[in-house]
Amino acid sequence: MSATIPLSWFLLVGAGLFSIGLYGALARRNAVAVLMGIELLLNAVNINLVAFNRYIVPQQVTGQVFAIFVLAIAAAEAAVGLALIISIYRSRDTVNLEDIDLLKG
Amino acid sequence: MNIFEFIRDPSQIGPWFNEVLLSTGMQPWVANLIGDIIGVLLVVIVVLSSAIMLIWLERKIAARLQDRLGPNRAGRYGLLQTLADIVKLLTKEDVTPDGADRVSFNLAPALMVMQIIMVAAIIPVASGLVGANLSVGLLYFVAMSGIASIGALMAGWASNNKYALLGGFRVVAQLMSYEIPLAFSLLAAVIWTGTMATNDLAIKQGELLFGFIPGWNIVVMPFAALIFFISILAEGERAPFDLLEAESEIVAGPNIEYSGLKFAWFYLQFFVNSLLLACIFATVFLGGWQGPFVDQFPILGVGYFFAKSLIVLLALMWVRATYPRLRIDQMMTFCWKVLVPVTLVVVLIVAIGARVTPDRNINAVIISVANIVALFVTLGIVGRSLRRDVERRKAALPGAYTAQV
Amino acid sequence: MVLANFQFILILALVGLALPFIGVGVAWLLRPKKPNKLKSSTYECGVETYGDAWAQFKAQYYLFALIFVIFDIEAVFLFPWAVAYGGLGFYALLQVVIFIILLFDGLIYAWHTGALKWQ
Amino acid sequence: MAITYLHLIFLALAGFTLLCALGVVASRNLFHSAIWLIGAFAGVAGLYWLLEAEYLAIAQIMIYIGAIATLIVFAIMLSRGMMIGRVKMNNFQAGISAVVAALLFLMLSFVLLQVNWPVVEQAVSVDPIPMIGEAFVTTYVIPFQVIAVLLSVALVGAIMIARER
Repeated sequence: MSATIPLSWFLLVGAGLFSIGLYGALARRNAVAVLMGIELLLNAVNINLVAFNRYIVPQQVTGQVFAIFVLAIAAAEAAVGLALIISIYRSRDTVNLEDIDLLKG
Repeated sequence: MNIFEFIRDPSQIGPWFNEVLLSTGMQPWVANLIGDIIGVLLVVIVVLSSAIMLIWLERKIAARLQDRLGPNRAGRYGLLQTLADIVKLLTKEDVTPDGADRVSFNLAPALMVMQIIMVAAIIPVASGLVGANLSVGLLYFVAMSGIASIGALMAGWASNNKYALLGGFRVVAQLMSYEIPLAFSLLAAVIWTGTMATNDLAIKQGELLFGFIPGWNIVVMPFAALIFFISILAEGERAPFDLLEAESEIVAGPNIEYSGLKFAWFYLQFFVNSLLLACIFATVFLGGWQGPFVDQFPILGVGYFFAKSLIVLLALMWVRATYPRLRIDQMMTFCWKVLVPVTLVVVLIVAIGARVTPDRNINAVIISVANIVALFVTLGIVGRSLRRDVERRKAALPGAYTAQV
Repeated sequence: MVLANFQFILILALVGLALPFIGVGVAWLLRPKKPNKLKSSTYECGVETYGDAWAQFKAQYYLFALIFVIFDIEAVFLFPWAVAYGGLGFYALLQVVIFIILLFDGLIYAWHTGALKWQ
Repeated sequence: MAITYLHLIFLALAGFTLLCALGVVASRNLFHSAIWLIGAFAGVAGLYWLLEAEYLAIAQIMIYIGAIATLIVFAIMLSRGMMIGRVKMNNFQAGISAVVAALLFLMLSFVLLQVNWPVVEQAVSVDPIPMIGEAFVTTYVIPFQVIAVLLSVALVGAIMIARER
């Protein structure tokens, strides 16, 4: 039924979400906001995976399985990334990426 | 079709209604949409009206268990007490504190109510009588409890109040922690029955073991059922896990700044959530609407289902009215150091036990016995470590613990 | 079937989200509206509130959330396996036992380092 | 191409998702960003469901809204002063990033509207959940175990980093 919606519409949403996420990841000063941008990027990729799965190999679940792997990696990335942010905040009292420019802590 | 057929099997009303709409020359999607809207309104009405009865019942039973009278002024036996409360809450002034974050302050109660209404959709009341028999049913239920924790966190943050924020943190830590044993005890049931859809779970439990024992999951895996029961005590924020409203420590949880109807929504969520958790317990472990003659007269399923759910709910109320509150460190320790490892062991027991012999009946006996053994081993280990803990404290503080421990 | 369920759940979510606002709207028509400074000040035990509540909290809560996230993902992987388990062989069981043991390691590490201890 | 009500649902969901995503990157208050992010995740879950990937929609709600969003909100609250407003939220390269993102979007949409995708007119498989479960322990068993290792390493590493010593 959902095949009546053209595939390119879903891909356009994915592209839009990716661009917004990219802007968020590049333009924000706050480390947590950058992380949110990266989560949007991963979501955009997942939309594409699931859409291709639905429209090109509807009898298989390859795209969905990959999307679940991406989901798990996104969660691991968020967990470690936020732990780093908390740790940096504790030692340097800031989470602005412009202020965190020393290679040694 | 005649009216008796509908009384015998109410799940036929939906398809019949759809046919009637289609016969008027309507587009199929319009007919589906109308059917869905009516279904949604039914779910909402059932949830709200059951809440009215439930709040009265809970207050009355808790009062009687604690040798009090409970509500007895409004109407006979205080039956109209909840209606009186609703009128009061509707006409109460709604205060938004200074410095509150208005958007999240108003969004938080809506998320709480959304959670209970969405969970209500997957409860199968009788054979086929379910809002949506999702193929991901049980995982959907687990996912929805995440919405409630977001709501609690939002309420705590938006209130700009230290008690509310601390309460929000605590309740989220509690809900999160106990979601793990909750999900994994459900996983044990899914391994055995091979489906996540709630109605199919009830159908699967209709098979008889050795031809006479009802194949309910509580018979096959009593320990998993016990773990699930403990987890729903915590998920429903009930004593002994009601740290949310530890008055002496944090006043009342994330909802202290709320008043009027917005407070009422939190209150509603608390009561209806326990009912829904009891319904899920009845569906997953007590066979749902299964009972004698349910094949001939599916309408009987409604009675069986509510009887089972009410028994679970009474057990929840009983525990709530009896036990004192745990400390937060005891609660978290119990979850992560006892419940989570034990639940993983139970999952492994069920997974391995389901493969021991080709005969499902014998496997059920093996899993059941292994469950009971695991329960006693756990009790033994926990008891020993608690005794050792007491010994250590005794040694550290001579003079205390003179009374028998 | 999937889309029929989707429509139901979507309508339910919208109604569930709208219902509290409708209720609050009805109450708005009925209730008194007399705010004043004292009434809308932050609730505390009688004394004036000092500072705002958006203070720093301890990292303990974060650690528990962390362990929760890992186990949540584990559940997402194990549920479809549990549904398929009836038609799978011994090999599937072995793989999942390894999977669970690998993640159990993480819990043992957390236990060992005292991250599970509430201070 | 006839416009059916499914198209309208799609447009509403897509609009909601993109609006929430814009809210995430445009909001000045970090906590509001997090709320917008939850909305965007919910919208994406809706899109999955529209693509008849029911399981993935629920996994999205469970992991992204139930776990990751909560983690982000916790982290925001743990670092005091991060959300107290009126500070500059964007860095010096905000302008050029906006241009780059817009160009990327234009280029992507130009490309993907040009390509003739080999779309198959077929219904989805009746019961995809057992297929997903089977794929984990047969075809994709190595990624499956690698994910387990990754998750436990992430857990150990994150605990090591975040603990107060």
